[in-house]
Amino acid sequence: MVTDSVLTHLLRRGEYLTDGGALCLGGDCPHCLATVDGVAYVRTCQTPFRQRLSVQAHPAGDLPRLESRGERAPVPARTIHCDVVVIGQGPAGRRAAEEARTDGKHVVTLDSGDGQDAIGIYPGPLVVARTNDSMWQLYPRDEIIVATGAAEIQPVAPGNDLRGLVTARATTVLAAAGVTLGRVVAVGTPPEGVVATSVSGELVRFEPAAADPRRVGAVVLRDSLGTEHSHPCDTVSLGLGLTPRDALLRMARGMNVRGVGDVLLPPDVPPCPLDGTVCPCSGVTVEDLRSVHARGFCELDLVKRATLAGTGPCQGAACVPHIRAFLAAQGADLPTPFTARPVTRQLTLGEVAAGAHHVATPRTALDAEHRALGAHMERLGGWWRPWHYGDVEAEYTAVRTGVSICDVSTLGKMQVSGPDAVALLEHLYPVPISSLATGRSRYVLMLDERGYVADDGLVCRDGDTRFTLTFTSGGSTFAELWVRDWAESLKLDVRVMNQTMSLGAINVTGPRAKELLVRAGVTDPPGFLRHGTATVAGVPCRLFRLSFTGEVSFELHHAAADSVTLWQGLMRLGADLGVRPHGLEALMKLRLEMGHIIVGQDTDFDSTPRRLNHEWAVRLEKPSFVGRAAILRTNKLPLDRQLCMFEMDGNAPAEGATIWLGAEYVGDVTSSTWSPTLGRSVMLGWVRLQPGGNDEPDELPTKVSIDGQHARRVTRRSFDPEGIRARA
Amino acid sequence: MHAPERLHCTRIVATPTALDTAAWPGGAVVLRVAADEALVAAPVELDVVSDPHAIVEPETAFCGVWVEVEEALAFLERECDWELPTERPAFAQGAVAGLPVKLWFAADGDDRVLFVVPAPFVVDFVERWS
Amino acid sequence: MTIRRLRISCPHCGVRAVEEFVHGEIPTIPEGIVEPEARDLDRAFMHTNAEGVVVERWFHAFGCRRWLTLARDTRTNDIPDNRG
Amino acid sequence: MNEAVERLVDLRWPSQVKSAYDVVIIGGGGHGLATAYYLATRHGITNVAVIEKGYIGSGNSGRNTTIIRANYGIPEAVRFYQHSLEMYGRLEQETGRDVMHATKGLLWIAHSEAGVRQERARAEINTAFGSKTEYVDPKTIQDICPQLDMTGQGVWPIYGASYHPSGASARHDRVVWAYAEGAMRLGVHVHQRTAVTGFLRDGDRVVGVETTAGSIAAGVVVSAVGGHVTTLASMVGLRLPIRTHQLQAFVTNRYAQAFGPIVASSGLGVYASQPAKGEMLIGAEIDRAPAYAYDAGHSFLRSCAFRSIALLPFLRDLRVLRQWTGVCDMSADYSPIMGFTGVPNLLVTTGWGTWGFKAIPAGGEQMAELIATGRTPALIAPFALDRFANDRTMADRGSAGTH
Repeated sequence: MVTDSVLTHLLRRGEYLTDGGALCLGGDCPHCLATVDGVAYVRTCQTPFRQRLSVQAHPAGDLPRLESRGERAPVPARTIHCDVVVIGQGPAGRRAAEEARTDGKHVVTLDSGDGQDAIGIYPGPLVVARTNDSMWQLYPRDEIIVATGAAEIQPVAPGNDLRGLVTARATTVLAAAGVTLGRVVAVGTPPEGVVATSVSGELVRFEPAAADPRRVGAVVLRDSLGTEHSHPCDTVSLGLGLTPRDALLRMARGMNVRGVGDVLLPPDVPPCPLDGTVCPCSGVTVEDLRSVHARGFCELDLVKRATLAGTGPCQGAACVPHIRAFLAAQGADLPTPFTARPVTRQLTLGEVAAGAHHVATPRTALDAEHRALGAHMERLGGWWRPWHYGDVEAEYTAVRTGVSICDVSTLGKMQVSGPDAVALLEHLYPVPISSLATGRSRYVLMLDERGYVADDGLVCRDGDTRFTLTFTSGGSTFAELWVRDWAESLKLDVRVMNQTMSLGAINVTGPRAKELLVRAGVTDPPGFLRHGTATVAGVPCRLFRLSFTGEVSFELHHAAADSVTLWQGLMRLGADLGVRPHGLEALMKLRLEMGHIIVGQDTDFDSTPRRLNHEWAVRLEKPSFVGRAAILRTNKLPLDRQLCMFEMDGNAPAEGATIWLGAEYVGDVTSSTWSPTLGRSVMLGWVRLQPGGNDEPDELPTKVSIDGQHARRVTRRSFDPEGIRARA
Repeated sequence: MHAPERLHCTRIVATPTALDTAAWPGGAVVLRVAADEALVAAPVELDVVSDPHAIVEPETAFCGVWVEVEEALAFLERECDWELPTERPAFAQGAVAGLPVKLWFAADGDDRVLFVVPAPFVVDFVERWS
Repeated sequence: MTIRRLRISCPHCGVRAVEEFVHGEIPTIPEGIVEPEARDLDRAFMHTNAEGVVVERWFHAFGCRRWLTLARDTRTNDIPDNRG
Repeated sequence: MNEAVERLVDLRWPSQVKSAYDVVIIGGGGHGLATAYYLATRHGITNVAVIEKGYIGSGNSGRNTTIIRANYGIPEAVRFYQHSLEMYGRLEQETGRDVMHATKGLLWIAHSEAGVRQERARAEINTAFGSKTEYVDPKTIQDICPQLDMTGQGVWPIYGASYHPSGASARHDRVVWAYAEGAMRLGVHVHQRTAVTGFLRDGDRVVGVETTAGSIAAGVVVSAVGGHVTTLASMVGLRLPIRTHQLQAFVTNRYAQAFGPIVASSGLGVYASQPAKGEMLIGAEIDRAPAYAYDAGHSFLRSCAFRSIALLPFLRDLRVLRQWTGVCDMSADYSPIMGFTGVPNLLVTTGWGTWGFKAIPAGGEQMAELIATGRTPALIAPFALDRFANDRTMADRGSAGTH
C-alpha cells in the first residue's frame, strides 16, 4: 500500500468527516473537506496521514469558524530556474518528463501524489506550487507541460449527498486501501479491480439504507422503457465520465504551455440534470437552475453569479459540467467554462505569503545613536527618523537659545557634472542657474510639467560645470528619476551621482552654532547661503550655511562612515554649551514659526507656486524651464486658494482642522503648532479666496475661525520677520 | 554569516568608455553597477578615468560580507527570484530578500560570494538572513 | 521562451521582476493639436492610454538605477522586443 | 430552494434592438444601469438603451470589493459620496430588492505620526461635511476589531485610526440586477453581448452608435464604460485624462461571521472585510503600470497575503479560494469625471478608478438629472471634465487610497 491519506485512514475505520456525497479521492470534489491542524477546508484525500494530526469535521450545518491557532513557523520559499516544468506525474506526465530529460533538459516535476500541487501558472511564466514543506516558484525557460489528467463527473440526483457514493476510480483506490465497501453496484464505467455489479440506465435517485439513513442503501435507475429498477447496495461506484482538469492550461493562454494525456480530453457532457443538488458547495439544486433561468439569468456566468454555484471550495469542479448540460438543454450553445483563475489548488495565506517581506525602511548611519539616546523613532519621508528624544520643549529651547544638532542625513543629495550641467539645471529649475557663482547656493522649487511644486531644495555651484543639488527626504527618490530622465531625454552630456545614502548630514543650529563649530576646528565658517569645506571634529565635511529653523545653521555633509564620529564629537565639544539633539517634532515647530513650508505636508497635488505664495521663487522671464508653459497658462485664470499663515491665541488646533468664515468652509490647516516664543499658535493652511463684490477682485479672508476660535491671517511671520537671526 | 562590514570604496560616474579603459588598482573588486558607473572596493586616484567630468567620490554607504558559495546559494534559493550568473568571476545585482543587493562571485578557485548591501538596509538584511 | 510577461530585461542587469522597476510614461500628444497652450494642456493631463503596444520607460530601482526604454502590449503585458 | 435564488429579480430582456432611442448608454455596469434606472423612475425617460458588450455587471461592477464609504478628503467628494452612501441605505426600500446591504463600520488605521495626522484630518473634513468620522485611540480600535494585531507583528504598530461608522457593503451583483430590473420593468432596453464599434456623427455632433447589432440613433450618448473609456473616446477624437490600471483582489473560503468592520491600512496598503457570504475579501492598491490585462499576478497575491497577516494574524490559517483582476479607469487627479465632454451629445461618467461601486446610486442619479435637464447638477459640477483646463482639479488624498 502507498501512503495512506487521512481520508482512507478514517474510512478504513468506518469514520466519516462529512455528510456524504460522491468521494473522488482525486482532490476535485468537496466531499472530504475537514479542519486539519487548525486549517479548515483541507482535502483529507490529499493529506498524507500521520499520527498526532488533529482532524475535525467542519461544524454541522454551519461554516468553519474564523480563528487563529497562534504562531506558526513561516513557510520557506524556493526559487528554481529550469528548462521544463511538468505538472502531474501520471503516465502521461512521467513520459513527458522522461522525453524532456532525454533531450538534456533540466526538468522539474510536480506530483500531487507527493503533496506537490501547482496552484497557478502566472505571467513570467511562473509556476507556483505548494509542497509539503515549502512554496516553490518555478521559472521554466522552455516549456510548461500540464499533465493534470481529468476529473470524474459527479452524480446529480436526489440522495447524492449520502455516504457510500464513490467515483469509479476512487472505488479502486479505496478497495486497494483496505476500506470495506460491501456490495458494490457500478453505474457507468465500472471500477478496475473491484468486484461490482454493473447496472445501466438513467440515474434516478439514491435511497438511504434502512439501518443508517445517512448511508446509501440502493440506487434507482430507469431503463429505456421508463421502468425504475432499485439496486440494493452498500457502495455505489460512479463512472459517469471525465472532464479535463484544464484550469492551468486555460489560465496560461499565450504562454509556452502544452497539455499531455487526459487533460486534453474533450469534456464529457452528462445528461441534463433533472433533480437533486448540482453544486454541493453552495447548495444549488436543479430547481434553482430552472428558477434563475426563467428569470432571465441565461448564461453561464450569470447563472453562477445568481446561484453562487461554482464559487465554493471546489470552484465548479462538481457543478460546471451539469450546468453546461442544463443550459445546452435549454437551447443555448454548449457554454465554455468560467475563466480559469488562480488558485487551482487551495493553500493558506500563510503558505502563499512564503518569501514575502515588508518594504524595508532605511536607517541613517546614526540610527543606533538615536535609539541609544532614547529617541522615539518614526517612519517619515521613507526613512526611520527621530521624532523626539523625550523632551520636545527642551529640544526647541536648545535651538532657540543655545545650540542643537539634528540628523538630516535623509535629505536628497546629488552631484551633477559635465559640459551640459548648466543647460540641464536651467531646464529643470525655474530660477537662473548660470548666474550662480561658484561657492554660492540658491533655494529652488522643482516643478513638474503641470506647473505643480514637486519638491524643493538647494542648488549649490561647485565649479563651472559641477553642482551639488539637495532635495527633501521624501522627494529624493523622485528627484533622481526626474533628473536622469530629463538628462537622457534632452541628450545632455552630464554625469549624475545620487549621494543621498552615501553622505550623512548633521545640521548644527542655534545662536551658539558658530561657537560650537569653531571649537570643532572650523576657522572660517561660510556666510549665509554659501558653502565650503572644513574638517569638523576630525571629520572632513562640506558646510552649507542655510536656515530652516530660523537660527544660524550649518549643514555638515560627510561620508556616511564618519557620521557617528562627527555626532559624538559635536555632542562632546558642545556639552558645556548645552548641546542636545532635536527631533522632527521640535523641527516642525521651529520651521513653522518661520513660516517655512514642507513639500508634501503643506503642499497638495496641484500646488502651483502662486497657490503656495512662492511666486518669488519662479522667474518667468527665463525663456524656458519645466512647468513654465503651465504656469503661464494657469496664471491667466483667477486664483482660487492660497497657502497662508495664521496665528491665534490659545492652543494649536489639530492639523487638518477646518477653517471657517462665519458658517462657510474656506479651507483647512496643514501645519499647526504652539509657539513658545510668541505665546500663541501659528499655522499654515489653505484658504479659498472670497468674492470681492462690486467688481472688486476676489480676496483672502483675514479673520477666520478654526476649532471655534478666532484666528487671523498674517501676511508676514511674527517671529524674526527680517530673518536677522538666521543671518547672524 | 558574519555581520556585513562597512566597505571603504570609491564610486565613479564617468563615460562608459572611460570606465572601460580605466586601470583599476590591482586585486581590487570592481563592480560595474551601470554602464557609466563603477564601485571599486579600494581607494582610487582621482585621475584613474580619462573623463575630465567624471565624478569620483569615496563611498562608504555599502556594507559587504564574504560568504561560502554553498551557504550563499542556499540563501539565494530562498530569497532571490532571478537567475544567477554561472560564469566566474561575475557581478550581479537586483532584489534579494526584498532589498537592493549586489553580488560578486569570486574567480574560480575562490568559492566565495561577496554580498554588498546599502548600509541603510543592513539591519533588515541581517534579520532576513536568519 | 519568447514570452515573459512583465519580467523586464534590463540591458545592464538582466531579466528581473517588474517589482524591481519604476514605470515611466512617454507622453504622446497628437499632431492634430497644434496650438501651444492646447499642447501644453494635453501634455499635462491627457493620456493616450493605448490598448495595444506602447513605448515606455522603466527605471531599474533595485539594480543599475538607470532608465530603459521598451515596448509593451498593454492588453497582455507582453514585451515583444525585450530579450528576456 | 436556495435562499440566494429565492430573492432574485426578474430580468426581462428586450426582444430586439430598436433603430433609435432617446438615450443610449454604453456600458451595462452599475453606473450605466443606475443612470437608466433614474432616467426612467425620476424623469419618465424610458426610451433608453443600455449597450453591454458582455453580460450585465461583467466588468468592474462584478469585480470590485463592494465597499461603501464617504470618508474622502475634500468637501466636494465628501458631499457626493455621503449622498451616495445615504442612497445605498435606502436602495432596498426603493427598488424592493434585497441587495444584502449591511452597515459594518470602517477603520482606517494609522501606523505612524504622519498616519495619525492624516486620519485626524480625514475625521475633521468628513464630520464637517456630514459624513460622520471620528479619530479613535488604540483601545477603541481593539474594541471595534479585536482580531487586529496592535503591534503589527512588531513592525507596523497601530497608533490610532479614523472610524467611519456608516461604512457599509452590499452584494455587487445584486445592486446591478436591482437597477437592471427596475429600469427594464419601465421599458428600458438592456442589450447584452452587443459591442459599440463606432459613433454616428453629424458634423461635430454625436447622433448615435455603431454596434455589433447594427446602427442605433440616439438623442444623447453616454459612456459609462469602465477601463476602456479612452479607446471609446478616441473614436470621436476626444482625449481624456485617464489611465487604465489593473486592480487585484482575492477571497478566501467562507467562514462563520465573526469579523465585523471593514479594516484598511494605508501604511500596509491593504484592506479586508467579511461580506455576508462569509468569505474574507482582501485587496490592495492598483498595479503601477497602465494595463488592460486581466492576468492575476503572483507577487500581488504573495505580498498582499503577507501584509494582511501582519494586520490580522488569524488570516494566516485561512485558505485562499480565488484571485482576480479588474481594469480601472484612473483620472489624473484621482477623482471621477462626470458630464459634458465638449463633443455635442456625448456625455461621460468615468474616472471611477477603484471607488466606482460606492458611487453607483449618486452617480446614476446625478447623470440622469443632467441628461433630463441638460444642466449639470451642483453636486457633480466640481467633477466636470473641463476642470483640468480650468485649473480646478479635485485632488483628493482621501481618494488616492486603496478602495
